[in-house]
Amino acid sequence: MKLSGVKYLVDQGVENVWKNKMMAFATFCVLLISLLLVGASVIFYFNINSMIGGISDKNEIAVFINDKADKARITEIGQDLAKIKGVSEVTFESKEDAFNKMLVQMPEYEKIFESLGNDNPLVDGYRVKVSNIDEVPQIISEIRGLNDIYYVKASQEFVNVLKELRRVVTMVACAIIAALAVVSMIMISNTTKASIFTRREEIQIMKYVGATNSFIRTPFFVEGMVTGFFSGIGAFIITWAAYNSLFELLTKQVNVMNVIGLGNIIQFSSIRVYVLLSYIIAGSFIGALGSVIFTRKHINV
Amino acid sequence: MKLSGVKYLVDQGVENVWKNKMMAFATFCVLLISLLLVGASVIFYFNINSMIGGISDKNEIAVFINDKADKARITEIGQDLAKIKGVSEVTFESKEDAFNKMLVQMPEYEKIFESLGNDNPLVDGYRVKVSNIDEVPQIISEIRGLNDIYYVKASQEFVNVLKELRRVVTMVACAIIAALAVVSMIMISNTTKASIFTRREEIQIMKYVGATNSFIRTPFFVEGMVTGFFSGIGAFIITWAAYNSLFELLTKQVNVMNVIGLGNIIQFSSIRVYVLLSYIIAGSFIGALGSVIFTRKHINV
Amino acid sequence: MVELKNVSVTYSSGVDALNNVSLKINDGDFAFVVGSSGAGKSTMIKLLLKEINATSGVVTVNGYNLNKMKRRQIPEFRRTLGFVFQDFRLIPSMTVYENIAFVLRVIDAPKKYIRKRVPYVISLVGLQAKSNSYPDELSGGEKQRVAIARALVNDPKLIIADEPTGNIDPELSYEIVELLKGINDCGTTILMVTHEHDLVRHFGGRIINITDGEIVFDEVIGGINEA
Amino acid sequence: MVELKNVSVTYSSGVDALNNVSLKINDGDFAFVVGSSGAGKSTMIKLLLKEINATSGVVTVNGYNLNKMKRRQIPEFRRTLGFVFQDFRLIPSMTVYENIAFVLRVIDAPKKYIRKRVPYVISLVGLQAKSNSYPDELSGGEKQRVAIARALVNDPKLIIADEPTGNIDPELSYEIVELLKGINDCGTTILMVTHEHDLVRHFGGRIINITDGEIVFDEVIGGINEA
Ligand SMILES: Nc1ncnc2c1ncn2[C@@H]1O[C@H](COP(=O)(O)OP(=O)(O)OP(=O)(O)O)[C@@H](O)[C@H]1O
Ligand SMILES: Nc1ncnc2c1ncn2[C@@H]1O[C@H](COP(=O)(O)OP(=O)(O)OP(=O)(O)O)[C@@H](O)[C@H]1O
Ligand SMILES: [Mg+2]
Ligand SMILES: [Mg+2]
Repeated sequence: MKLSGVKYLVDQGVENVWKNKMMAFATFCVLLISLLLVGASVIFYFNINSMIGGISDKNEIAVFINDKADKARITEIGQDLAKIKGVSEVTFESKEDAFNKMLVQMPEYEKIFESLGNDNPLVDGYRVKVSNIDEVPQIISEIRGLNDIYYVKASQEFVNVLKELRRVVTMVACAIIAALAVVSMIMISNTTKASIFTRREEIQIMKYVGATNSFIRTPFFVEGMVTGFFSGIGAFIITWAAYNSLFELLTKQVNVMNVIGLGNIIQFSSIRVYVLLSYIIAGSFIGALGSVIFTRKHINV
Repeated sequence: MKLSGVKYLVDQGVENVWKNKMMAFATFCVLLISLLLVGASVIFYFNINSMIGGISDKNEIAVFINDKADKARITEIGQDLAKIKGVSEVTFESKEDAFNKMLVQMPEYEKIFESLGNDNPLVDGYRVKVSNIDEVPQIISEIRGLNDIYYVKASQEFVNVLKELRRVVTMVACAIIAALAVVSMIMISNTTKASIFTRREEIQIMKYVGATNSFIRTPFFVEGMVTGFFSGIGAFIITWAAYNSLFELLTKQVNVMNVIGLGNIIQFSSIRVYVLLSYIIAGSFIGALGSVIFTRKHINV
Repeated sequence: MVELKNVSVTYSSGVDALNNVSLKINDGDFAFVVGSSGAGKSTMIKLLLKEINATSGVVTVNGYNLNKMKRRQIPEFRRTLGFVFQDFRLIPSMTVYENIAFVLRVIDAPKKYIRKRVPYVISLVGLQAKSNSYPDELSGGEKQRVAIARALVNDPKLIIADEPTGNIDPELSYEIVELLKGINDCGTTILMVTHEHDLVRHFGGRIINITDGEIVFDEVIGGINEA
Repeated sequence: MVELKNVSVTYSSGVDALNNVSLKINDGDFAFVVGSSGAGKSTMIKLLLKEINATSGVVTVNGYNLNKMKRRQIPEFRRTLGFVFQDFRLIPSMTVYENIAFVLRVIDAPKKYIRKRVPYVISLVGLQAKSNSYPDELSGGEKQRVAIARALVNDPKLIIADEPTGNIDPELSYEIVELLKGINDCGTTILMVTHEHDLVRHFGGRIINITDGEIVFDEVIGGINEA
C-alpha cells in the first residue's frame, strides 16, 4: 500500500472521531471512568505504601539497660547496637529524659512522681531506629542477645494496622482493576459494536466495492486510538485536580495528619509525568485494541 | 387513549429492550456502574458512622478523686456522675485496680512499682461512659465542676481521627456522587442519543404516519425503566457478593478488627432490603428519566 | 384540497428546487406529476407533507395552512393523508403487517378493526404471502407495494404517491393505478408522481409537468382507454 | 464471463427464490433480465456479487468459482466488477465525489488518476453540479446516476445493474442505456435488470425472462432502431 493510501486511512480515522462524535464521546467517557478508577486505586495504593514506609521510620525499639552497667559499658552497648544489621539510627535516652517524658505523658500520676522526688527509679536506655520494619522481630532477638540489657520493647501496633490495610487495599485494588478491565472491555465492545452497527450499511457498501478488511478496519483503529488518547489526557487532568484538592483538604485535617504524617502523602508533582504517560499509553492502547478486536468480530459482513 | 393502546406501547417498550439489546446493555452497564459506585460510597459512609458510634461506646472519661475523700463521699460522687445528662455508665476503679493495670501496661517500669512495695500512691476513681461522643467536652466541664475531683482525663485520640475521616469521606462521597450524577447522566444521554440515532429513520417514519411525540416516547420510557430496573437488581447482586466477601476478608484481619471493633461493621443482612429497594428505585427512575429527557430533546425530527 | 400559492423552495445548499409555483388540486381529483430527474417533483411532495417548509409562499393541504400550523397539530394533520415515498420508508424492525397496522395504532383504532382492515389492504396489493416478512426480506417491488398498502389503510382524504410504480413491472403497475383510480372514484384525492409516460398516456387525466422547479404544463388529457 | 449451473436459492425464511437456473453470459455480451415483481431477478444479481450464496449449484463469475472462493479473495474478486443496486447503496457520510473516488482508493489508484477519472465519470451521468452534495441532498434519479457512475469508474470487466433506470425519466433512461451500450462496445460485459419493456424493445439484444425463480425465455431479439 502506498503512503498516500495510508495517509488517507489515518485521515479518515481522525475525521471519523469528529463525524461520530456521539459514539466517540461515549467511548471517551467509558475509557475516562475506567482509567480514573484504576488510576485512583493505584495512586491510593502507593500512598498507603509511602505511609507505611514513613511510619516505619518513626517506629523505634526502646532498649533499657541494666542499672548495674557503668558509663563505659553503656557507650559500648550503643556501639554494639549501631553495628546490628538493619539498624539505621541509635539515640541515647538518659533516665532523666525518660522521667520527664513520663511526667508529660501521665499528668494524672503526677503524685507518684512527686513522691519519688529526686530518687529517679528509671534506667538509661537507647532508642533504636530500624530501616525495614519487617526486620524488627529479628533485630529484637539480636538485641536481647547482648549483655546488660534489662528490657526491649517495640510498639508496632499502628504499623501493623497499616500493613493489614495495605494487604486489604492490595486485594481490593486488584479486584477493582480486574472488574474494571472486564467492565471497560464490555463497554468499549458495546460502544464499538454500536458504532459499527450505525455504520454497518456503510461498511457493507465498502465491502461491495472491494475494500479489504484491513482497509475498513484501519480508520476504526485510528479512531479508537485517538479517542483513547484524549481519554488519557482527560483522566490526567481530572486526577490532577482531584488529587490536589484532596491533598489540600487532608493537610488541613491536623488530627489525621498527626497519625499519617504529612510528608508521607505523595506530592502530585513527583508522579505527574508517570501518571500522564501511563494514562495516555493505557488509553490509546485500550482504545485501539478495543476497536480492533470488536471490528474484527463484527466487520465480516 | 384506550387501555389496549397503552398496553401496546408498554409491550413495545419491553420488546425494544430485547430488540436493541446492544444499546440496552450499554445503558445497563452505565447505570450499573453508577449505582455501584454511589452505593459503595453510601454503604462505606454508614459503616464509618457505625464504627464511630461503636468506638464512642468504648470511649471513657477517667475521673480521679482527691485522696482526702472518704468512702461515703466517693459513693456520692459516683451518684453525682451518673446523674449528669449524657452519661450512660459509671464504673468504680479502686486504686488497687489502677495499680495492677499499670503494672501490666508498663512492664519496663516494673522496678518503680517494686520499689513502692505496698505503699500504693495512686488514687481511687471512676470510669464514665458517654452515650454521644460529641457531648464529651461538655460533660468533662460538668465533672470538673464537682467537688473532690482531682483530675479528669478523656482519651479521644482515635475517635477524633475517625471523626475527621468521616468528614473527609462525607466530602469525598458527595464529590463522587455529584461527579457520578453528571457522568451517568452524560452516559445515559449518550446511549439514549445513540439508540435514537440508530432508530432515527424509524422515528421519522413514525412521525410521518401521524404518531404524536408521546406515542413515540412511551416505549422509550418503558425501555429505560426496564433497563434501569435490571441495573438495580444487578447492582444489588454485585454489592451483596462484594460486601460479603469483603466482610469475610476484613473479619479475618485480627489487627484491623481490634481497632475497628468487629461489631461495628454493618451486617449485610440488616441493610439488604433497603439496598435492594434503593437500587431498584434509583435505577428505574434514572433510566426512565434519562430516556424521557433525551428523547424529548432528540425526537423532534 | 391542495393549494400552493407562489411557493418557492431553496435548500440550504443553495439549490432552488421550486420557483414560484402555484397549483390547486380539488377534492376528488386524480393528478399525475411528471418531469425530468431533479426537476423538483419530490420537493413538492415533501412540501405537502410538511417534511420541509416553503421558503416563501403559502401551502394549504386538507384545510391546514402548513406555514402557520402549530407543532402539535402536525400529527393530526398527517393522519388525514396517505403517502408513498420514492424510497419506501418502511420501518425495518417491523413486519409487513406491523408496518401497516402501525398507522391504525397511531390513531388508536379498535383492535378488531385493525385485525380486519390490515389483511384486507395487504390482499389488495397481492402480498398475503409476505405478511410476516421484514422489509429486508422483500424484493424492491414488494416493498413498494407495502408502502402503497400503508397509504391506503386509514382511508385518507388525500393520497400522495412519489413514483409508486418505479420498481414494479408494467402489468402490476397498471393494476396498481387501477386500484388508485378505484379509490379515487370513492372520493379520495390522489396526487401521483411518475416518470412512466406509458401509464400517463394510458390512463389520462390531469397532468402536471414540472421542469426546473416550474410548472410548464398543467392540463387534462384523455386516456387511451377513454379515447 | 458469468455462468450459473443448476443454481437454486432458498432464503432462510423458506422462500424458493431461484429454482435450478442455468445460464451462461459470454464476455462482451449485453443482456437484459426482465420478469415480474418478486420473480427472483435481484436474487440472481446478489448471487453474482456473492452477497448471498447458492443453496445448490455452481456460480462462476469472471473466472472465480464463487462457491469455493476463500474469504480473502472476495475483495479482489469484487474489484473486477461494477454494480448498480436497486436501492442505490451510496455511503451517506460521503459526498458524490467521495463515493465514487472510494472505489479507486480501495484499489490504491494514484491520486492523480483519481483526480482526473472521477470528474470524468460524473460528467458522463450529468451530475457535475452535484459533485459535493451528500446522497441525502439528491433526488431519486440523481442518486441512481451516482450509483451508475460508481459502477463505471474502475473500468470493470463486468457491470451488473439492478434496475438502473427505475427512478429516471424516459429520455434520461435512453441516454443511460446508450452509455452502457457504448461501454459494452469497448468489451465490457453488461447485465441489466429492468422492467421497462419500452427500453428492451427499443434496444433489443439478449433478453432473459425470469418468472417464479425459473428462466422461461432466453433469446436475442432485434431492437427497433436496428430493425
Ligand atoms: N435535501 C436537499 N438538500 C439540497 N438539495 C436537495 C435536497 N433534496 C433535493 N435537492 C435538490 O433539489 C432538486 C430537486 O430535487 P427533487 O428531489 O425534488 O427532484 P425530483 O423531481 O423528485 O427528481 P427525481 O425524478 O430524480 O426523483 C435536485 O437538484 C436535488 O439535487
Ligand atoms: N432476504 C430475504 N429473505 C427472505 N426472502 C427474500 C429475501 N430477499 C428476497 N426474498 C424473496 O425472494 C423472492 C425474490 O426476490 P427478488 O428480490 O429476487 O425479486 P425481484 O425479481 O428482484 O423483484 P423486484 O422486481 O420486485 O425487485 C421474493 O418473493 C422475495 O420476497
Ligand atoms: Mg423524486
Ligand atoms: Mg429486485
